[in-house]
Amino acid sequence: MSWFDQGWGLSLTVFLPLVGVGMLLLIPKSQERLIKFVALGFGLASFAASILLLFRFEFGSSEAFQFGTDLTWIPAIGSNYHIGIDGISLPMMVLSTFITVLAIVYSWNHWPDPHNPKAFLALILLLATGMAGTFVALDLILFFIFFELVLLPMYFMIGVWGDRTMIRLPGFKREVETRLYASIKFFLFTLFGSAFMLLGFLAIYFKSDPHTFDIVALHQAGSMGVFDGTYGMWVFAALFLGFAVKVPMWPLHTWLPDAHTAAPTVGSVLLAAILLKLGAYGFIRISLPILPEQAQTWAPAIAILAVIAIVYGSLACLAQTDMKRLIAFSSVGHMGFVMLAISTLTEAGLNAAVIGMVAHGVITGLLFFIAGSMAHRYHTREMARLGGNQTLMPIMAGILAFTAMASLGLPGLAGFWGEFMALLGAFNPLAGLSLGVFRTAMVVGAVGTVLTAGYLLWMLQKVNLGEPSEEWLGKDLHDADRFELAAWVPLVVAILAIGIWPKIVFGATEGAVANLIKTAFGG
Amino acid sequence: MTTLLGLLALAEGGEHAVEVVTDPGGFVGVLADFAWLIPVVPLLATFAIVLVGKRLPLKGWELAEGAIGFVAIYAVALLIANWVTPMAVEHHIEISRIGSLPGLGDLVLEWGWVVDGLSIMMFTVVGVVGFFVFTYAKGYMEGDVRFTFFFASFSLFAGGMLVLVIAPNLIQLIVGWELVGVASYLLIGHWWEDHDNNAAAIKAFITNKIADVGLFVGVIILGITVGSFRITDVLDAVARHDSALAAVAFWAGLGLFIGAMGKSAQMPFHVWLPDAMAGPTPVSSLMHAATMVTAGVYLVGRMFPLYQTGGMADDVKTIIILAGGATLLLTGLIALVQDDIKKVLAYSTLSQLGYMTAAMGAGAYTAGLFHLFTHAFFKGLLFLAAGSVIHGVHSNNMSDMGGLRRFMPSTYKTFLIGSVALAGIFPLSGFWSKDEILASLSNDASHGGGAAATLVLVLAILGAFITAFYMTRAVYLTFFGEYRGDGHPHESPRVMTYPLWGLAALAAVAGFVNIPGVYTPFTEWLASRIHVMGDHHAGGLNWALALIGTAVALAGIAAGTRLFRRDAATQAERDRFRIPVLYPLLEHKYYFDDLYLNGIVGPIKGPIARFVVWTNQVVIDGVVNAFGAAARFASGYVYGWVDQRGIDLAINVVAAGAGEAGGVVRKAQTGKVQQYAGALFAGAVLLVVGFLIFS
Amino acid sequence: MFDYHALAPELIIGGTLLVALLADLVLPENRKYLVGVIGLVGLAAALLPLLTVGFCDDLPFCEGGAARVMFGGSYVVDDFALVLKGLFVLTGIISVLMSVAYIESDRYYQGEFYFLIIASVLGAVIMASSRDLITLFIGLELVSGPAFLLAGWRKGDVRSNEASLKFFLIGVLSAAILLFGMSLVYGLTGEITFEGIRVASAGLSEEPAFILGVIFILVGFGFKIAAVPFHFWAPDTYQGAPTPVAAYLSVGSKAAGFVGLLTICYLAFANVADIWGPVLWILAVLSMTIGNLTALKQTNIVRLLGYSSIAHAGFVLVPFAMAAAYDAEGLESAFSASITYLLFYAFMNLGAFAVVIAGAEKAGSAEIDDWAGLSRYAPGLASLLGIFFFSLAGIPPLAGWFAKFVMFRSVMGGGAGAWGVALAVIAAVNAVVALYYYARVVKTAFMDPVPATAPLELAARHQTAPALALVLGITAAVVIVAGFYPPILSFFGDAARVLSFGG
Amino acid sequence: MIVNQFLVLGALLFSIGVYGVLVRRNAVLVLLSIELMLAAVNINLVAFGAYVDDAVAAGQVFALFVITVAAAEVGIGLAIVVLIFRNRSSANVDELDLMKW
Repeated sequence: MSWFDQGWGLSLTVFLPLVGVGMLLLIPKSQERLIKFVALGFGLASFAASILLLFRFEFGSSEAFQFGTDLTWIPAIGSNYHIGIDGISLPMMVLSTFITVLAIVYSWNHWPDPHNPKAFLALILLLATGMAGTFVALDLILFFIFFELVLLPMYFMIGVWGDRTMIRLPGFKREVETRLYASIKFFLFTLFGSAFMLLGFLAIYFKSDPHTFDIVALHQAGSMGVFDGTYGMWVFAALFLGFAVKVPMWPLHTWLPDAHTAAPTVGSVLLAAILLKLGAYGFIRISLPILPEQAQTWAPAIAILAVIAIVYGSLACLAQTDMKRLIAFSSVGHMGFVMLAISTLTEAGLNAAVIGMVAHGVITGLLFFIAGSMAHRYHTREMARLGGNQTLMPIMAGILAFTAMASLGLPGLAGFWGEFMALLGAFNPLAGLSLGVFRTAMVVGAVGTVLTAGYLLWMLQKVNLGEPSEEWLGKDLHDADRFELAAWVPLVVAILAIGIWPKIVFGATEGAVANLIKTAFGG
Repeated sequence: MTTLLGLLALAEGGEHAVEVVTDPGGFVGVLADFAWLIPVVPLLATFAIVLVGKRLPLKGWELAEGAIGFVAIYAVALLIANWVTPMAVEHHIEISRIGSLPGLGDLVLEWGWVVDGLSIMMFTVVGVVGFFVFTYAKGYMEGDVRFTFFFASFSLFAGGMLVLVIAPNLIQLIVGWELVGVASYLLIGHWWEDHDNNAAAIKAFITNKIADVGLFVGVIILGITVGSFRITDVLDAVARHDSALAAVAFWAGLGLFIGAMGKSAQMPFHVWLPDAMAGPTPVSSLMHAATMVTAGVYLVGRMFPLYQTGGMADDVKTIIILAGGATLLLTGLIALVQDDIKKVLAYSTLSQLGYMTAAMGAGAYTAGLFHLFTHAFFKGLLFLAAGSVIHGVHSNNMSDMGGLRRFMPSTYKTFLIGSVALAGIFPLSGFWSKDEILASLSNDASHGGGAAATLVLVLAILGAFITAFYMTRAVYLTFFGEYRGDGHPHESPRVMTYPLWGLAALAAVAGFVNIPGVYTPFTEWLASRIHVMGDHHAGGLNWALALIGTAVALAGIAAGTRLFRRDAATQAERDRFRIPVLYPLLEHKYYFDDLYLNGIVGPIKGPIARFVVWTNQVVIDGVVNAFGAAARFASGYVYGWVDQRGIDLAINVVAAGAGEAGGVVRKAQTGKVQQYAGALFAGAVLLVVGFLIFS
Repeated sequence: MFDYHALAPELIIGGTLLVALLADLVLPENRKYLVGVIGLVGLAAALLPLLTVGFCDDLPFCEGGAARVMFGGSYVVDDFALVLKGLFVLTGIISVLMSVAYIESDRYYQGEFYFLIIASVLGAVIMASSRDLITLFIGLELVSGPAFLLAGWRKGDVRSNEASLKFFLIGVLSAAILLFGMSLVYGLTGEITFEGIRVASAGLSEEPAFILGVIFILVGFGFKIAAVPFHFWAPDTYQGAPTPVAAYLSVGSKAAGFVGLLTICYLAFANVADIWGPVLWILAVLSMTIGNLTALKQTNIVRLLGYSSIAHAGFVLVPFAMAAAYDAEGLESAFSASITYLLFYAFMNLGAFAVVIAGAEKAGSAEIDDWAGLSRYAPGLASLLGIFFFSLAGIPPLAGWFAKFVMFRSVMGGGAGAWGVALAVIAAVNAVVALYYYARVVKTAFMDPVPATAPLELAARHQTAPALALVLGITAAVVIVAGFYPPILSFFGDAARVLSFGG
Repeated sequence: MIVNQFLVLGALLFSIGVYGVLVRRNAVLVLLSIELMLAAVNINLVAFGAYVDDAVAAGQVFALFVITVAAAEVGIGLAIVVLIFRNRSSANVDELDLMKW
């Protein structure tokens, strides 16, 4: 298996879906069954590869980049095909391949208009490559490519299969279809951010000596303070713009509610579960270790923005009438916790960030699945019209309640660790950071958990509980079908497992995080 | 001696640490080592019920009953063992390392279990009372829409509660703490077709969640400053007067206590408990009277060395004692005007929790927990009996009852026993525990407790009167006079009455395990902790206070009898003049709910949330869209004026450059090609001129 | 003196011209397309010597190395020249392929059409090697002259005539200005060859007449590359001219203009970079910004591509802009950045035009709104549209990103300093703006409903001509592969850099 | 020898040419104005050629090339003008605004 450990394993994980895209294009549109199986096959293959890596991973030295390879890619600009995973990227990569498979399974009999499974599955697989690739890339340019690779498919997914209801934007005369507005908004926002991110990468490249895009080498350079002073300040600002848009951090978040709401179910799931993580991962993998000094300067600002996001997102949720939009806004709050954790620059914080990302991935992914299926049944997402779902579809409602509990950070379920440890980290951030800011942030964040509980419980009350309104009594609303359960049960299990035995994630991250903090901040 | 979980932990690369102070050894040792089964069995039962419950002959009840029975037996076994030889054993299994603290080493997450007097006492309460309630519930919930789901949630609660009390570290304690919260949410909202119940459930959850902010902060402070979440490590730090901890101990202690106030429904967090009566009566009995609501008191007891005099956060004691005092009196008063029998008991519970809290505040570790112990039995009993009544008359309101002693004798007798015990009449359990609290309060008053202790002592005595009074009222309105309801009330089935008698027996005798100065095994149990509990416990029986307490209670009964024995029919109106000044205040429960709803929750859910969304849609997105609009406008402008027409301007420039007269320029502005040409040339000229000027 | 191996491409193309003329005389009307075939063969044949010279050192039979100097330094065949000749020939081939069906549709003067395109390519090929003013000028005129006529090819169509005349007048005017500039430069340096000028111009950067000369030369090329404010002819001409011709103009003749600019700036005016650097900074900013903003408003796809090509000219100019500030490394990377950008741009823009030709036939018009729902009845074509347009927008993993990237890279590094960063930021913002109008076309094709007026049955019947399909295939393949593995193109950009300064 | 007068003459001719290009409405005249500009260029070249008088007489050679190319361009130009005149029976450049927007 040495070939597998020397880059092939990772490359397969990343590029098998891309091969799948190629295969799909060759299959005529009419062969839907074949198309589905091929897509699922490649998704599973990629997932299997990542699981195999998981088992071969050397947890004892999780700070080292494993299974890596470093081949020349674009000599003209000194950029290499350098890949590898450490304890931080491993959980994220597995998560991405995992969610991809579930997305394909779920799609099996849920096709948003206009049908066209061929194109839809091709886009999912393309996304899969981009997502997994971002987590394994160890070269800034390679990272950039994968980071951007997710844009096009998601743009088409939202724009073509998205929500067709008309909205009027404040200050505009004409009404526009949600999907059109949301897709281009998502696209422009992200591209705007990443354009500056690219400039930041170049600035890093030219400041490093010898010039390099190699992340590992740059970690060393960063720990030796190569990028200090105002120069680094601007670089950090540029990277911040790129990552913060993706996370998204307040106030750059407004693309998110629109995109999540407009996207087809699977699109929302992938957006929430993986795409948002790319930004936060960028902070952990690039900003912090390469620009530690600036990270310390910026940390309080990030913490403040993060808690604003927590409270702001939760309050916004309280006013939502659209179930899907509520879940979308909840992501703002939850990613706020992740960013708060990151901004503490402590081991506890970064561990919290990673487990928080994984937890948010499985939990919010599941929430979007269910919201999608319910909209599929009821043909509305207005919570005012729903209600009594518990009576109409007990299983689905049960899973929804369970997931909501997980989402509000119930101990014993996945959501708790990220939230609690974010607060824990905020209580004593990296030495030298303003205690006042962070402890205030901790208290505000803790209050945020109350609001979170509030809107989730109110959502449950509106959607699940009470007597079903008579408009549904006649309809045949079948409960979760077998494809839905096939997609959801694994997530439920994951939520429970991570909640009861968080070492599933910590076991991978602790070493890597400790090393990162030590080299970057000497703490 | 490694256990299964231990093996798993080792397999996971964690460590399995055992901390034994007094090793019971032998079979008892084995019991202690496998005590982790106590919470795990009910939790497994929960999953089993959810998965297969519906298919079982008794629809899952047997699993729940089996689990709680197991717990009861295990607990009693431990109790006896501990009676023989006091033990204190802790097991810790490392989950994972989550970070390191400079100077303090690694910060780890652990699961674990502590088997000492305190936890054993709690196992016993949960197990034994739980066993009776589960049995009773089979009859009470017979034919309910969600019979199976009910027992799933119920054993989830049992499991959560036991996770809480068995927790050797604060994180695990939080886990149990939140689990019982969820179970409570599920069970209060058990009949969720009616949105009032859901509202009550949410109210309970949110109120607790708010208090939990305090708990979280407190736990985090302790964990970070001590460098470990183990309760024993924290208490060690207290014992060795760790300076770092001393600096923050007050806030940590306060935080923990705020959490406790939430769970134990101390003012001003008490609002959720009366509403929680929306749940089925067995739930009210086990969770909202016997066990869950006492978790706060338990927490203070578990962390007692932190609060005790000479401990680091003993300033918090004043707050604790005052909170307890306020709660025990004010909520007791509200009980006077309730018509719903469960509400009466609910407010009585609040008031009794006030006693416990006050005792803790008085530094009376044993007294507080002793009252917790006895209260569990008689209040559990009272609720079950009330449930039996409700089951019989299909109404919660005492105005629909009356004269039931003829129809349901055992219910009547057991309810009477419970009431007398609660009123604190010799020799029933309530007498002993309440008397001890009074004694400890006076003791504290004379040992530096100061004015607060004295005040609360007075309140407590007053409370004794009120307690007796409203219980008498309840008894008369329910069981005496003429039956005012409709239909034919009937005694409940055996499956319900037997538990009543069982609890009645315990309620009667439970007090004898702690007769001050005579026979006090209970004190020894609670003393068998890894850390010595300083506890200025009144030495002998305080005759004076005992007499006063009894006298006051009797006075209450007398007053109740005099007011309520004859005309129970129209009591609602008469309450008005019987409690002249207070009545409106009591009727509106001191306006707490209105304050919270209209003052806090309303605004946040309404205007504030809407404002936030407005900022999102209009302000922030406004900026975003404005950029788009600006780009479009700019493009229109550039295309229309610069690219297409504005070239005229260029021509003028050329003309100026070539020294031409304006007239010619007019003509020059006609043909487009020539405009292009002009622009070309103008560009050239501008560049040259500009360059010559600027370089 | 004469190096036939090095001159082989020019000779072959010249020969092809003559053959084409003769063939046009003898061939019957319905066989005229054979002239196109002859042209293709000739151009393809011209590629061979380019390769053999380029890889001379690795070939047994070839001596003399890759860089060869002729006519006293007036005519140099170095790797830079070879790469660009290759680019021009390929562009010629692709343009011819695009034209086949298009020209056949209105069937007259096919022969001359191919003749003129090949002639124009020959001019560009000569420019790539010319290292003195006269040769450069001749090459330039040889590129432009035929183009003027090609633009007016659809004789019946008044728009086409108009396009042609505008193109012609502005072209000639700019040529005159260029010449005036050249005359001044010649006069003040007394030199014709770039080398001589470079040496002689050492101290002249303060001399007003010389500055005037340099700037006039820049203006002359500015017209050729359609940089703002010398761009006005471009949209009109692209819209009016036959679309394949527009494609050729926007790639071939634009690239030719850049070749002139590159050689004359980096070789002849290397010592007076402080004159042309700032000027080109301004031109770059104006071209990017105005080009993009104007494109937002367009309703006709060809016209939109016209403005987009103006914006791209701005992007290509970006690396020039900081030349004055560059160290040697900076200069080299800037030089290669421009060439690399041209290489990538050539393929994606030709592809885009090919899509427009095919799409206009399918949808029956080149108005954006008429393309609504194209993906419903022509999914393949719509996908290609997406590929090329997003590549032009520079979205990974399509080739365009790399062009943009090297452009950013050149201004961020090499000690460019604040002005460089400012330019980079402006370029970045422009890249985002550009995305909007590219995405708008794609959105129309993919996300808008098919209009009732759409000629569906016609579209169903209509088959994209094989030659055109071939073009689409090649360009799409290059765009996708080069997106994941840029070296297949950037290799040449690099090679050109290294040796042009050696030679 | 003195080159300045020639240069001034060239500049004047050039300016006149520009003026013509900008204001004359008939395409033929515009064409001729451009020819004037080219003539100015030639004057410059020849004058400079004489002035620097290098071995290859580059100035004069250049001038010859310019003359030839100019002739060719006039050929192309007139062809286009004729074409337009056929289609619209007018050779006024200011009527060419079909593609204004």
